[in-house]
This record gives sequence, C-alpha cells and structure tokens, in this order.
Amino acid sequence: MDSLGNTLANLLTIAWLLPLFGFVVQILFAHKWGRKSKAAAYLAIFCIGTGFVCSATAFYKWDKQAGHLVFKEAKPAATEVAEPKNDSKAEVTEEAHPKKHSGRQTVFSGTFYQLAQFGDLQLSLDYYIDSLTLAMFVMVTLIATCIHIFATGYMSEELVEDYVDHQVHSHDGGHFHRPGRFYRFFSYLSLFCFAMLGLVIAGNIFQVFVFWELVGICSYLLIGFYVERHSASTAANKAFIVNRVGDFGFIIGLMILWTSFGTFNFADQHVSDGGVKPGLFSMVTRDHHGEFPKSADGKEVVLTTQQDGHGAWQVPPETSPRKTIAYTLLIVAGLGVFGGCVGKSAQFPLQTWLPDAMEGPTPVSALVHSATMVAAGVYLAGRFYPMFVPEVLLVIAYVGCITAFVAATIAIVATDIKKVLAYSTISQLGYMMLGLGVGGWGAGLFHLITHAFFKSLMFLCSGSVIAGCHHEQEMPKMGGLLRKMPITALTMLVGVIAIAGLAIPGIYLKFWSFVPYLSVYEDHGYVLSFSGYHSKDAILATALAYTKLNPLHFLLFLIPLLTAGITSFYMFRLWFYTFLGKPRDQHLHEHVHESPWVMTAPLLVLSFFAAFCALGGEHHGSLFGVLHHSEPVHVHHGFEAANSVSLPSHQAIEDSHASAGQAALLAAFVGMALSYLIYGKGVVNPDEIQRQASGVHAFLANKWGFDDLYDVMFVKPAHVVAKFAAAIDKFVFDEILHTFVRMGIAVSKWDRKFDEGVIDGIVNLMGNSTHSLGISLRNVQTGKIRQYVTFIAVSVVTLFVLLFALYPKG
Amino acid sequence: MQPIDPNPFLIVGAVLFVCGVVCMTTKRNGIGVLMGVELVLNGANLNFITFSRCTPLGLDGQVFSLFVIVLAAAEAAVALAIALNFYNNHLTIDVDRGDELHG
Amino acid sequence: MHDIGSLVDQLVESTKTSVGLFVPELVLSGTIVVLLLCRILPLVWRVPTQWIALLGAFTAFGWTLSQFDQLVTPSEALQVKTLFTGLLKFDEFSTFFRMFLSLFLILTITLTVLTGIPDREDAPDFYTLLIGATIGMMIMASANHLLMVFIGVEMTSVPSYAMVGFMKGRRQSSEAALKYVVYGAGAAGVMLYGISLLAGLTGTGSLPEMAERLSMIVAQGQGISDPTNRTIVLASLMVLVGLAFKLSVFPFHFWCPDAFEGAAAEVAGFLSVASKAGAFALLVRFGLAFSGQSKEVSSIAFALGIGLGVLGAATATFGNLSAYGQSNMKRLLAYSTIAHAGYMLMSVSALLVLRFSKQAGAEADVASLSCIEGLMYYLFVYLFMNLGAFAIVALIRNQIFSEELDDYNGLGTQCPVLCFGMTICVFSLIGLPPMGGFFAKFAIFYSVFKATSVHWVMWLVLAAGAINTVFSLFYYIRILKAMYVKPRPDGARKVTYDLMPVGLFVLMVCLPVLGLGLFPARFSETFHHVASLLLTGR
Amino acid sequence: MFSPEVLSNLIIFVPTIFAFLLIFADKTAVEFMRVWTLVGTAITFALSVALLGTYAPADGGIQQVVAKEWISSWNIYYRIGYDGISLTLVVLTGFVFLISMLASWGIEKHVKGYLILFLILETGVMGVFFALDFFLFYVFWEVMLLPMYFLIGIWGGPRREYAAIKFFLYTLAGGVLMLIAMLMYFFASASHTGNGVGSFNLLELAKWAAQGNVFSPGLQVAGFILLFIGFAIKVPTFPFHTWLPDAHVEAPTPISMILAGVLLKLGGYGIIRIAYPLCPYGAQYASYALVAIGVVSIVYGAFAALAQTDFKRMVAYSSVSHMGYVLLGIAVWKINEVTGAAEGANYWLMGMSGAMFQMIAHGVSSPGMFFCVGVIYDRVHHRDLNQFGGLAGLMPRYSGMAAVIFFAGLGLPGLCGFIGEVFVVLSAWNFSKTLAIVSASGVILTAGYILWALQRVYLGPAYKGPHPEAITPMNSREQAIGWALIVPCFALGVYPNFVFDYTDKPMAKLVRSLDEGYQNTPKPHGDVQTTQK
Repeated sequence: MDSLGNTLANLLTIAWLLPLFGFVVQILFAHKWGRKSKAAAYLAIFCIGTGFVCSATAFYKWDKQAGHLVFKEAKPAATEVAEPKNDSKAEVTEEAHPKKHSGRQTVFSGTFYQLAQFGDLQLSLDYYIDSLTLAMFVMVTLIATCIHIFATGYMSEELVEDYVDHQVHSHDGGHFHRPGRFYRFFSYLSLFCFAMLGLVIAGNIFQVFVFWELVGICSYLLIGFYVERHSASTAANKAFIVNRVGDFGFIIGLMILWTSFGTFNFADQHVSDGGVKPGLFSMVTRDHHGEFPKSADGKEVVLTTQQDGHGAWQVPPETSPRKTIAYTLLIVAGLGVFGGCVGKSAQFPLQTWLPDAMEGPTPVSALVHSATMVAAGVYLAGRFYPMFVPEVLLVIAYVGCITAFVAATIAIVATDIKKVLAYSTISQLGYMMLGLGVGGWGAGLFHLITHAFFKSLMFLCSGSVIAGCHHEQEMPKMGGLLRKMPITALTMLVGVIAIAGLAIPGIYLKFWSFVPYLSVYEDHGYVLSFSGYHSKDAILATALAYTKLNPLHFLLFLIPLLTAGITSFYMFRLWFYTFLGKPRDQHLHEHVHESPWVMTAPLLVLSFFAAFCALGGEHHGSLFGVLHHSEPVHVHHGFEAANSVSLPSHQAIEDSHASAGQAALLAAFVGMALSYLIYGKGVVNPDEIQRQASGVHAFLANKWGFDDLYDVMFVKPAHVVAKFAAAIDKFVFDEILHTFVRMGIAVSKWDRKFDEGVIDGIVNLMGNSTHSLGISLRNVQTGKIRQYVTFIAVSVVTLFVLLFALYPKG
Repeated sequence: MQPIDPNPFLIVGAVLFVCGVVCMTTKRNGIGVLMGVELVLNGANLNFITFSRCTPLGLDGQVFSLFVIVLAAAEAAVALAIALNFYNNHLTIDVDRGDELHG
Repeated sequence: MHDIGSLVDQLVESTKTSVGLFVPELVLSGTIVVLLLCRILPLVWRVPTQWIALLGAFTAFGWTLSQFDQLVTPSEALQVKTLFTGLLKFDEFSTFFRMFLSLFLILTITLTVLTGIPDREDAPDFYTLLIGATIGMMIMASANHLLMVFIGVEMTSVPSYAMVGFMKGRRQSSEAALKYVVYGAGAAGVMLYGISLLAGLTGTGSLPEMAERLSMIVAQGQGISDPTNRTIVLASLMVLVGLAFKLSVFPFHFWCPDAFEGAAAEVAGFLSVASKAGAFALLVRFGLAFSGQSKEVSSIAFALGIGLGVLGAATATFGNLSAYGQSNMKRLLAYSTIAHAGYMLMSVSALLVLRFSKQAGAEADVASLSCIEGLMYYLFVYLFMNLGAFAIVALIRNQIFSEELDDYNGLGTQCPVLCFGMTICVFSLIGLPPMGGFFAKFAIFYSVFKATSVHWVMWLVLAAGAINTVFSLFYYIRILKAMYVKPRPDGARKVTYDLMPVGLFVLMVCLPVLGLGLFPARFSETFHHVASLLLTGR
Repeated sequence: MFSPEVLSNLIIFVPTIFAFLLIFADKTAVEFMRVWTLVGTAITFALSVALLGTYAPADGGIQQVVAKEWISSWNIYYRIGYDGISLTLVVLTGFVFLISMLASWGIEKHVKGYLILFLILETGVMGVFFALDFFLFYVFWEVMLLPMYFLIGIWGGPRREYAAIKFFLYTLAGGVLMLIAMLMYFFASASHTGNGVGSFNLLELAKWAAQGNVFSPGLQVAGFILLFIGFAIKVPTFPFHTWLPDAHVEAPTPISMILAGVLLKLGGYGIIRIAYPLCPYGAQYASYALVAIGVVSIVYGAFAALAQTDFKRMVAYSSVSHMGYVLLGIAVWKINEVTGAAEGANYWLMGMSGAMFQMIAHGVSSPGMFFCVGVIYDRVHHRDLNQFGGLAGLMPRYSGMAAVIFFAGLGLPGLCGFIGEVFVVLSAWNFSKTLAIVSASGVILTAGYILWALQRVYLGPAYKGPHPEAITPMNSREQAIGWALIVPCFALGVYPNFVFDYTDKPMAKLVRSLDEGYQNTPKPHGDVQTTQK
C-alpha cells in the first residue's frame, strides 16, 4: 500500500472514529458535567468538525492524485484531465482498468482487522476509498457539523434540570416533568455519525450491513428520543422493525453472495501467500457489450477469478475449476440487497416509517432522516452497482418511480411542515433510485449529494420555524413569517428553489470567474440554477434515454417528469404557506422570533452549498466529475439486449439531455406557478378546495372563475390522487403492515397456546396418564388376603400358559 | 419291593394340592385358611413319598417329607399365634376383616 | 452298595470339615441360644440383649469376612466344597452373601438400638427372630439341594412373619402379619409342590445332579410338547413362585406393601434387603442349575430367562407406578423395593438369556459375568441405600411420630442430617451419579444391554428399565419436595434429637452409598472375580 | 504457576472444596459465607483464565492432562483435558458463576445451603466441560442435576415445585438416553481396545468413528438419535423446550443466569463434543432434520417470546430462539451426494464456529437479560410486561445497561449477539436455501419482541405497576454486575477473535475428522442419502 492510500485511510479513520470517541466520553462522563452544561455539545462538535477537516484534507490529497478535478493547481493539468471526459472514445482503453485513472491509482482498499477466517473464507473490517467514499465523507461530516451547531441552539431547552414535556401528560393531567437530556442527544448524534461514516468507509458488504444496523439503532434511539411519548417510541419501533424487514432481504442477498462468491469484499485482496484474491467487483465482469461470461447452457454466470498477466480478471479456462453462479441467483441476490436499500431509504412499499420518524427532534430529521441515513440505501445501491443485473435495475427503477410519485402526491396535502419535508424526502430518494435503476449511476448519486444539502437545509429551516413558533408544526397556523424570520425564510427559499429545480437558462458564466476554482467553466454556457436542477436534470435525462431504448417502460420518464412538477408545487406551497400571506394565528405570530445566530449560521452555510455544490452540472461540474471517477466500468457503454432491458450509454444520455432538461424545467415552473396562484397569491382558497375534494359539499363555483378549471384540471385530481395515495398508504400499506403485525401476534399467541397447550399438554398428559395409571394400580392392591392367594394360583397358571404359548420354537 | 404305579398317588397328591389352594382362597375363617396350607403341604408330601418309592430319589424323599412335616408344624405354630394376635386386635378371625392395609 | 461303616466314616468326615466352615451360622445359632437363655440366667440378663446379638453378628461377620478373603485370594487356604454331604455349597458366591447378610444384621441391630424397637422385655425374642431369619437367608444363599432351598425359604419366612407382627398391640401389625403368613404359606406350598415334582422327575434333590439328569430326561423327550418336559417346566415355575414371593416380583408382590406398612420400619428395611439378597443368590444358583450340555434344557432356561426379563420389566413398572399415589412412607418404599427387585431381576434374566443362548460361547460367558457382577453390586448398594431410607423413616418416626409423607413437610431445616441422609439415599435409589445407585443401575443396564444382542425382547426390557428410571423420579422427588420445598406447618412441633449416634449411623450408611458411586472399582473387581469363579464352576 | 494438570483439577474441585468448608461455617454469618463463596468463584474464574493463558492455540487437538484409572474392569478412567472449544466454555462458566454469585447477594433464605449447592453446581458444570471419558462426562452431567433441582425447588418462585420437577424429569430422561447410547458405543468398541472390554474414552471413540469401519451406520444413526435427544433437551430445541420457560421463570435470578448462561451450553457442547464426533454418519444422516429443528426453534421461540406477557418468560423463550442458531450452525453439513465428501466444508466450519460463538455470546447476553429482569423484579415484585413503563426516566443507568444487553440479544452489530447469529445464518444457505430464508426471517421477529418489550418496560411516561415507591437506582453491586456483563458484550462483538482464536483450529480439526468419518463409513446398500435435499 502506497503512502497516499495510507494517508487517506488514516485521515478517514480518524474522521470515522472521532465521533465514537466523543460518544464514549459523553455516555460515560457527560452526566457528571451537569444538565446545564453545553460541554457535551462542544465535544461532539469538536469531534465531527475535526472529522470534517480530516475528510476535507483527505479529499484534497486524493484530488491531487486523481488529477485536480476540484482543486486546481495549474491550468494545464486541469484541461488535460477535464478534456478527455467528454471524449468517450478515448476513455475506452482507460476504463478497461477501472481502478486506474490517468495511470494513477484512485481507489484504495485495505483491511483494518480480521473478524474471522474459515479456510479460505474470511471476514474482516476493511476500507474501500474511492471518490464516492470521499464525497460522502465530506458531505456527511459537513452537514453533520452544521446540524450539530444548529442543534446546540435548537436543543437548548433541554439544558434544564426540569424539562416540561407539553406533549405528555402525567396521571394527574399535568404536563410531564423530567430532567433535561441535552448531553444524551449529542451522544446519540455522535454515535450516529460514527455509524454512518463506518457505513461509507466499509470495504465489504458485510461491514456495510454491520453499520447498516448501527445507523438503524441510532435512528431508533433518536426517533425515540422523547421516550416518554408513546408516539415516539412506537415510531422508533416501527422504524427499526420495518428496516428489519428490508434487512431480511439484505441477509438473503448476503447469504447468496457469501455462498456463491466466497467473499464480501468489494476490492481485491492481497492474501498472505502473496496472491491476490478477487473481490466481488472483480468477479462479476462484463465484456464491452455488457454481457456476462456465461456457461454453455447460458443459465450460469462464470465468475472471473483468474488474473491475466496485466492483472485484469478473466474467466478461468474450461479445464480448471470454475466458480459459477446461476443468473437467477444473481438476480435474487441483487433484489435481496436492494430490499435492504428499500427499507433504509423508505422506498415503496416500506416507505411508511419515515413520516412517523419525524417524531424525533428536528435536527435528527435533518441529519438522519433526510441527508444521510436514508440516503444510505441509495449509497449502497450505488456502491453495489456492479453486482446488479439489468433485471434488478428495472425493479429498482420502478420502485424508485412509484415511490417518487406516491410520496410527492401525498406531500401536497400534508399540513405538518415536517411531514411535507418527510414525504418530499421519500420522493427524492425515489428519484435517486430511479436514476440508478435506469442506468444513471452518476446521476443518482449526484442527486444524493445535492439533495443532502438542500434537504438538510430545509429541515433545519423548518426546525428554526418550529423553534420560533414554540413547537407549532402545523402550517395552517403559520403564515407571514417572512418578516419575522427573514434569514430562515430566505435560506428556506434557496432550498425550495434547489429542490424544485428552477433555473434560468442561458446565462453565461463569465460572472463567476472571480471564484478561482470555478474558472474552469468560464468558457461554457451555463444555466443559472441551484444544485437540485442539475441533479434532477441528470436523472431525467437518463430516464429519457432509457425509455428511448426500452419504449415499453415509458412511464419511467413520464411519471418522474410529472413528479418534478408536483414537487415544485408542494415545495412552493410550503414556502408560501409558511412565510407569505397573512398570519393565520395571530397569537402565535406575535411570539415568533428569528432564531439565534447559532441556528441561523448553519443555515447560511448549508444554503451556500445547496445553491452551488453542483455548479457546472454534469458536464463540467466538479462534483459530478469527482463522482464520475468511481463509476463502474460497464456503465459507460450501456447495454444492448435483445430480449432483456437495455441500459443507455453515456452518449445516449448526453443526447437526451437537452430535451429532458427543458421538460423538467417546464414542469417545475408549472408547479411553482400553480402553487403561487393558489397559496402565494391566494387565487384559489386552498381550504375551499380541500373541502370540496373531501366530498363533503357539492361542487362550488369559484368567484374567480379559474377555480373550476384549476380545480378540475389540477387541484382536485391531485388532491384526490393524493388522498387516495395517502389512503393507500394508510389503509393499504400500513394496513398490510399492521396485518402482518397482527398476524405475527396472532401466530405468536397461537404459538404460545400450542406451546402451553399441545407440547406441554403432551408432556403433562404423559405425566398425568402414568400418574393416573399408577393411582389406578392401587386398586389392584385390594387388601383382601384371599384375593392375593387367588392371584398366586391364577398367576402360576397364566405364566405357565404364557410360557408355552410364547415358547421359542426349536 | 415290588414296583407300584405312582400315578394314583400323584393324582391324590395333586387333588390335595388343589383342594388346599381352593380352601385357602375360599375360606374366610383364618383357621380354615391355615388348614388349606396344611393340605397343600401334604399334597407335596404325598408326592415325595411316592417318588421315594418309584424313582431314584429313594430315602431322600422321605427325609424331605419329614422336614416338611416339622416345618409345617413350626409354621402352623407361628401362624396360629399370629391368628390369635389378629383376634386380639380385631375380635374376629375373619381374614376379610383385615382390609385396613390396601392400595 | 457301601457298607454302613464307611458311610458313617464318610458322614463323620464330612461333618467335621463342614462344621469348620459352618461356624458363622453356628455362632449365630449359639447367639440365639444365649438370647433364649438370658431370661432365665440373671447374670446374662444384666447384659443388654442387643450387645449379645451384636457380638454374635460381629463374630459371624468377621468369620465370613475372613473366609471370603481367603477364598478370593488365590491360595490353598480354603477350598470350594460342598458341605454336609452336598446339602450346602461353600464357595465365594455363597460366602459373599453370608458375609453380606451378617453385615446387614449388624447394621439392623445397630438401628434397632438407636430407635429403641424392641423394648427391653421383647428384645431377646426380637433378636432371636432376626438372627434366625438371617440364618435362613444364609442357608438360602448356600443351598445346593432342593431340601435346603425349601428349608432356607421357610427358615427365613417363619421368623419374618413373627417380626412383622411383632408390634402386638397394633391392629395394622397383626393384620400385616396375618396376610404375610397366609400369603407366605401359600407360596411356600406351591414351591414345595414344585420341588416335589422336580425332585421326583429327576430322582434327586441335589442341584448339580439335577442339572445332569434334567439334560438326560429332556433330551429323551419329544421337545416341549412332551408331558415330562412340560411337567419340568411347570415344576420349575412353581419353585420360582416361591422365590418370586420372597423377591416380591409381580404378580407375587401383593404381600409386600401391606406387610411393610404394618411392620415397623426397621423390620421392613431388614426384610426388603436381606430376604431379597438370599433369594437372589438362590435364584442365580437355581438358574445356573440348568447348565448342561443339552440344547433342550438350555432352551427351557432361555425361555425362563426371557420370561424373567418380562416379569422384571413388569415388576419395575408396576412398583414405580403404584408408588405414585402413596402417602405412607413405608408403603411408598415398599413399592420402591418392588421396583428395585424388578431391576435386579432384569440382570438375572440377562444372565439366563446370555448363558443359554444358542450362540453361547466365550463372549457370552464374559457377558454373563457382568450380569452377576451387576446383581451383586446392585444388592450391595441396595443394602445401604434401602436400609438407609427405612432407617431414616424409623428415626424420623421417633421424632415426629408419623410415617406419613405429609408430615415430612419442611423437615429439611429441622433435622438436616436425617434429611440429608434421606436425600442421598433417594438420589441413589433414583440412580443418579455420584451415588452408588447409579453405578449399580448402570451395571445392570449394561448387562441387559449385552443381552439385547441375543434376543430382541431384551430391548424392551432395557427400554422399560430406562423409562422406569424416569417414572421413579416422580415419587422419590415427592419425598425431597416434602422435606425441602414445602414449608413446615405452623403448628408442627419442634424436633429435637441427639445428633451424635444418629448422625454417625446415617453417616455409616450414606458414606458407602457415596463411596460405592465414586470409587466402584474395588468392589466391582471383587464381584467380577466372584462371578467368574462361580461361572467357571470350580 | 501451576501445570495445566493441576490447574484443570483445581478448576473442577476448588468450588467443591469451598463448599465443603462452608459446611462448618456458622449459619448466621451470612455475609461471611457470601464473601467466601464469592472468593471461591473468583478463584475458579481466575484459574480458568490462567489455564486459557497456558493453552497453545496452534495445536487444534485436545490436550489431555489427566488419565487416571478409575474403574479398571470397565476401562473407565478419570480422564480430563481440554481444547479451545471446552476452554472457552470453561472461562464462560467461571465468569457466569462469578457474576451470578454477585447477583446472589439478595438471597436471604437458607443462605448456607444455597451457597453450598451453588458451588457444587459449578463443579458439575466444570467437570462436564473437562471430561474426556464418556462415563465421567455422564457422571458430571447428572451431578449438576441435583443442586439444580434444589436451587429451583427451594429458592424458586410460586410454581417452583412444578418447574423443578419438570426440569429434573426432562434432564433425567435425556440422561437415560445418553446412557444407552454410551453403552452402545462401549460394546461396539470392545473389539478394538485390545482387552476386549470396550472403551469410554471419547478421544479414542472419536478416532475410531473417524476411521469409519468400527461403528456401523446403523449404530451411528441409533446412537446419534439417542445422544441428540439427550442433548437437545438441554439446549433446548423445539419440541423439547417446554421445561425451559417454567424453570427460568421460577428459578431465582442468579440461577436463571446460570441456567441460561451455562447449562444450556452443555447441550450444544455435548452435540459438538460427543454426538457429532462419535456418530458422523448418523449426524450427516439426520442433518436435514437437525437444520429444520434448528430453524423451527429460532422462529418458534421468537414467536412464543412475542406472545409472552411475563418479562422473564419472554427472555426464556428468547433463549430457545437463540439456541436454535447453535443447532442450525452445527448441523449445516452438506455433502456431495456422489463422493460423500463435505461440500463447501468451509461454510460448515463457519456454521460450527458461529454456533460456538453464539454459545459464548448467548452465555453473556442472556444472563444479562435475566439479570435485568431480576433487578426490576427485586424492586417491584412483578414481571408483567404490561405493568411497567417509564423506567428509563426512573432508573436511567439501569435502563441504559438493559438496552445494551437487550440489543446484544437482538443481534445488533458491535455487540456479541450479532456475530454468532449472522455467521450461522450466512452458512445456512449452502445447506438449504429454504431453511436459510426461514432462519433469516428470525431477525425481524427478534427485533419485534425485543423492541416491543423494551418499549413496554423502559419507555413511556410513567411506571404503571404496583410498588412505584420501591423503584430505586441500581446499587453499586448491581452496577458492577451490569458492567461486567456489558464489557464482554462489546469486546466479543467488536473483536470476535477473542473466541475464534481459540476455537478455530479445534473446529477445523473436528470438521475434517467428521468429514473423513462420514466418507469412511461404509454406506448401507440402497441408501442414496434420501435425507438430503
């Protein structure tokens, strides 16, 4: 291992372990610092902040090696690297060796320590560092740092000896009193950061699973932070258990991989005898057409387990023993692992836990349930991308598509500010999945990063609003907060624009050239937009290219497009509802105040990143370029299949880019416009519509005359669909879930009955019957001597007869 | 000594034996039961005597019967004593009245 | 025809040597005489009767011990021979049982001293009966002749009847004695009738001779359908009935619970162990008497063996199950002894099955060794554990004046030593290591297991043995439950007792139970040796 | 300091010596006796750790340290020794007894008797783990029974009589079956010992079984069934498990801890040490059934736990579920139906090692769970899950510890329960896909019952049951126990090599010899592995 690899590993390990250290210190000692002390928060901030510094340093060092994609030192170097990116032909030779770029190593892997070894099977804690890892590290630590700081302000109410929980009533009807738990909150946050970073740095899928569970339990702890609230603890349980349902699939995937491949490692491993053991990604390789090497009957995929002279992995010759895996098993394994992602990322049909998870404090929602943990499913799907066959990708795409649409429609009717954001998160995660599923590896992960910034920003803003409104979360009671909380409102607007994907096309970027690192873009035309536009655009472009290749699956483009419009609609609805218009609750309004700097400063930082992190988009943007570095080899060429689903090549995506981008932009504008008309301008009274939609009254003519039109054309169908979706969610999926739970409980009750009735019963019956037999034998002993003597005579005769009857002949 | 046919003697012995057993099982009077015992023993005794005459058993058979007589006497003595004791406690020698111990 | 003079010489010679080896029995007889005389000799009357009895018992024990020692050590000091012109057999096997019985006599006398039954007035009579019965058992164990078989059984039985009825004033006692005597007399009569048939058909009373004749007779006959052979089987069966009565084997066990419940616990303990020991010795001898060259005889013995196995299984099952509902400790233990007789009978069955199987050979001989070894070991352990159990019942009775299980509730804290002793005995009776009962049961199962390779029925026997071990748990554990788990009733009287002699006695009984489980090697080897000497038939 | 010979004997008998000396203690000097016993268990634990230090993991074989003739005519030896498998369990035993002793401080009834029985129990358990002679093994096996009966029967809860006798009965029945199997092997080996008597030497018997031509397939199948049932009762697996909930619920807390922590392991240990090595053919013959039983235990136990309203009973059923993994891991022996060689032997090895780890892990987590139940039971004297709540606020430290321990039981990564469970489940796919999937579903159910219980007990606004005034924070003794349990929970979860270092080699050796044994055993005609799917 070269020095850069070691450096990166060390830096990231520090960043990874520091929060753990923070957690341990807090859990052991924080209660001694007193309930009013903020020391725990400072410690946590220090840990995660240092982690950010380490991550950023690591990223910088890596960038130097990889070719200065982001941090330019000299111009020539930059052009040299940036130019070939567009030239797909030139890359063919390079991409044959995925781990190398420009002849330099950009993927680093290694082992921390070994967990166990069974013959040639071994399990260890590894690291796998590529640009995706680094990007995730920087993103997570950065956002986490911001949220930690924000939480210092947000959670300051807990800095008391006697905290009054207004949502819980004690026996006597009063509010529930308990000691504040400020430090507890931060210790959980630290633990979460540790787990999340561990998940990202993991070098094998098993390790991913380990931290997968750990983030799950952190999520459990944080959702259930207000343990006294029944709703909170139930939501926490629900979150964990629903996740476990996904993990069930994950484990099945793991079992298949483990049994068929004999390793969990992503990267190749150097074994003690000097040889190299192929990792998962090396074993499943495709040729230039995206085809797997298959066995004679075509049902088995032959694994590339032998190295040629150049270190490339290839199929062993017929004569030597080959490792194969049935293609169907490969599908099942992919689906299994994706099952885990479905649970973690709250995808259809396991999305129900995430809205409930909003029971946790708002910083938790921002960190865990929007930016990082829920995105882990997407991250894993991206990380595990080489193992997904097209059929699995199709499933991923459809799941993502359905999720995106369903969640978006529900978000239209939600009135709880956090619920809206939660549904929005689900919807956006669906986008990411869709992006991955239709072959846009880069697009999906690109959206993951951008979404993390703007969604955490919006959650924090909502947190700021909630804190300002004294824990009022219902939007109908807000309104007109813009003036009272300008910073919050404006930063929120940045997020809203970003997520809606609004942009002003055609602005030349000369303007930006004063920013040193951005001068790379100075020669190119550029749309002025915030991050969300670029990433969503990339996904839709890929989806369009995909549907061109697979016309059967045209919905995979249309629905996301529609959803883009809906997204824009409901996000602006939220903003208008909350910040514009007249205060709907005067009493509340009077007490509203802008949050302190400790809360607004993170908002500003995040809004900066939400706005500009994707600068340059997927053509020239440094973020996309960085991610692109880790793209699996086969993605570039797409996959043409006659009897299966095809995947678009980069070129095909590039070709669809313009049209998809325009369509998306149009959808976003329409959505925003509608939203503005209804909620911002008040052209239509939303309450009125709602009443109608709920079907209580007959159709009402609207005085503006547009009402009917809007209503019939947009609002009502949307609301109906939304209601329907909500109902489906509530009455179908929740119901299915509850039915399963009920069935489980019923089965367990039956099981208990069976246990106590049948098995115990059999035992007791045996016991009782022998016992009663014994008791009845007492009757033989009559106590009458004459009978006894009779027995002698009878017995002798009987025995004599028996002896002869049964005498062994011969 | 002229050979004799042992069968009649044996049959008588067997009859005695069966009578004894039947007596033991039917008599409620304790003394009667003991008499049954004597019958059984004497059935056997008759056998011994017969065999001593008809088989190589010879004198052994007679010795057998002598011992049996002695032992029967001893047993009878003890049995009678016990019967007496039973009477003392129960004021009857109906063996069926002794049914406190059972089960 | 021998002339009378040489016959007399022979008699005298035989008697001389015989008397020398018969000393233990003679000592005991002498003790009886002294005991009977002591009432009329004031000087002797001053000596406590039990000391006289103990002295006699110790002497007999010492003597038999030295005899045994000399016999099993390979030297010419003592020879195996028949006594009194072949009436008795003097060999390692019989000597072991004589030693065993005299040891048991010592323990029983000690126990009666501790419990105070009988009182001063009755003591000579009681010990007379006790010692007389012991002599009878010794004769049973060394019987070599059908006459001695009968005499032994009767000599055992008659004093036993009296001892059961010894508590004269108690209704139960008299009832028990009456039942015992009637039942015993009936069984003895049946046995005697069987003996008469057997002796008549074979023309001899001597067991070894009988075996030879049998093989001749049976070989002449037409197999089992031959009337003679049938009669032989019937006769053997009837003889076995007499033994079965002594062993309380199902379905000849009816006397046992009633007699034990009515008798004093000390007597019950004595009867449960000692008469079984004698009867088993006799049973083994009687079974081995079928040894011969004839296949037919072997097949009869084999069939008997299988039959005994089934009876053993039935006995164990019956005994264990019947014990479930018992509330009286003596009665419960009586059923327990029935069950244990069943286990022991299994090993005799295995012995016969192995020895008389068609593929009999060196291996079967080795295997049948283990049967006798197992039986002896079992009896030896059984001596201590069963006597221990009855003794503790007696000792507890002296404290709480009850033998009802319900009155044992919560005794564990009141008299820990007695209860602890009971615990050890009960665990040993269940057959749990590290108690001796485990190893004994193990040895028996071992021999039965060996026999399974000969006949499939033995699998059933083995299974019955195994299941019975579990069955037995229920009622044994009830004793422990009563003593330890259940609370002492509020109104119950306080128990006070002298720790010293009682504790010593309990220790004396329980230590061997433990020791036989932990260090079985010494004894098992000796028994092995004895068994091999018996089977090689020197 | 001491030779392994001395050490292992000391480990077995130090508790007995302490128990013996305790007899002479004054009945009223309760505190002294407790400390005395604590010292005894501590010394035993220290000795076992010292022995672990002397063990050289490089050698996978069993280090036989003592072989003294005991009953020569039966070829019975006092033969003790150890390898990594038994040694880890010995250390576990020492540990669990030590903390259980600490947890026994609350026992006020007949303290002297309790402590004596407690120590004798430890000797029995240690003896089983050390015994290399089948007979000796059996003796120690049954020796444990006696103190256990009293410990449950005297110091137990209201239905203690029923529970104690049920426990006794089940175990005794299992013991009898084992006895028969033992005799079968004794006779079958008679022609190979040289003196014609047969052998109880487990090492020798295993060696012959591996040679394959000594024990016939029929014998192996019959022997295996007997042995398996005997051990399965102890494990316990479905359907032999019903003694466990009763015994656990009625036993006092420390005894529950021992029962769950150590005694259940004896069953697994017996299967690994005796049932498999002696009957490779039988084990393979029954493998599908065994795996199925394991899986059924996992799911069944979890469902049953879900339905319980008694806290302790729920934990007891969780043991059934967790021990199902042990059986599953041991049994995943797939063979090539043509050659008879193990297929994917490494996966089987993984299953075995996972099972072994699961035993150790469960040996830490489940005493922990029982301890948690005990702590609250000591205060409020009830165990109704629906009558708790809010303990997190009232007893924060206790609740935190309980959460960690219950999460360990849930199989959370980083805690000890995870490694064993997941290794076993991962190894199962190689054997049977269907059963592997069913076993994986256990993760959902486990999460269900544990989280639900946690919610009902610890979360929520207020305590709902009786005696709210009795709820006080943990005292320092309880805290010490809690920490003592939590530290290994983490240590094993983060660095499983604490166990694997010792068990790897012996396990690999075992798998090899079993494989050989099966291949070498002549197969009966017409038997084309119908049990294999």
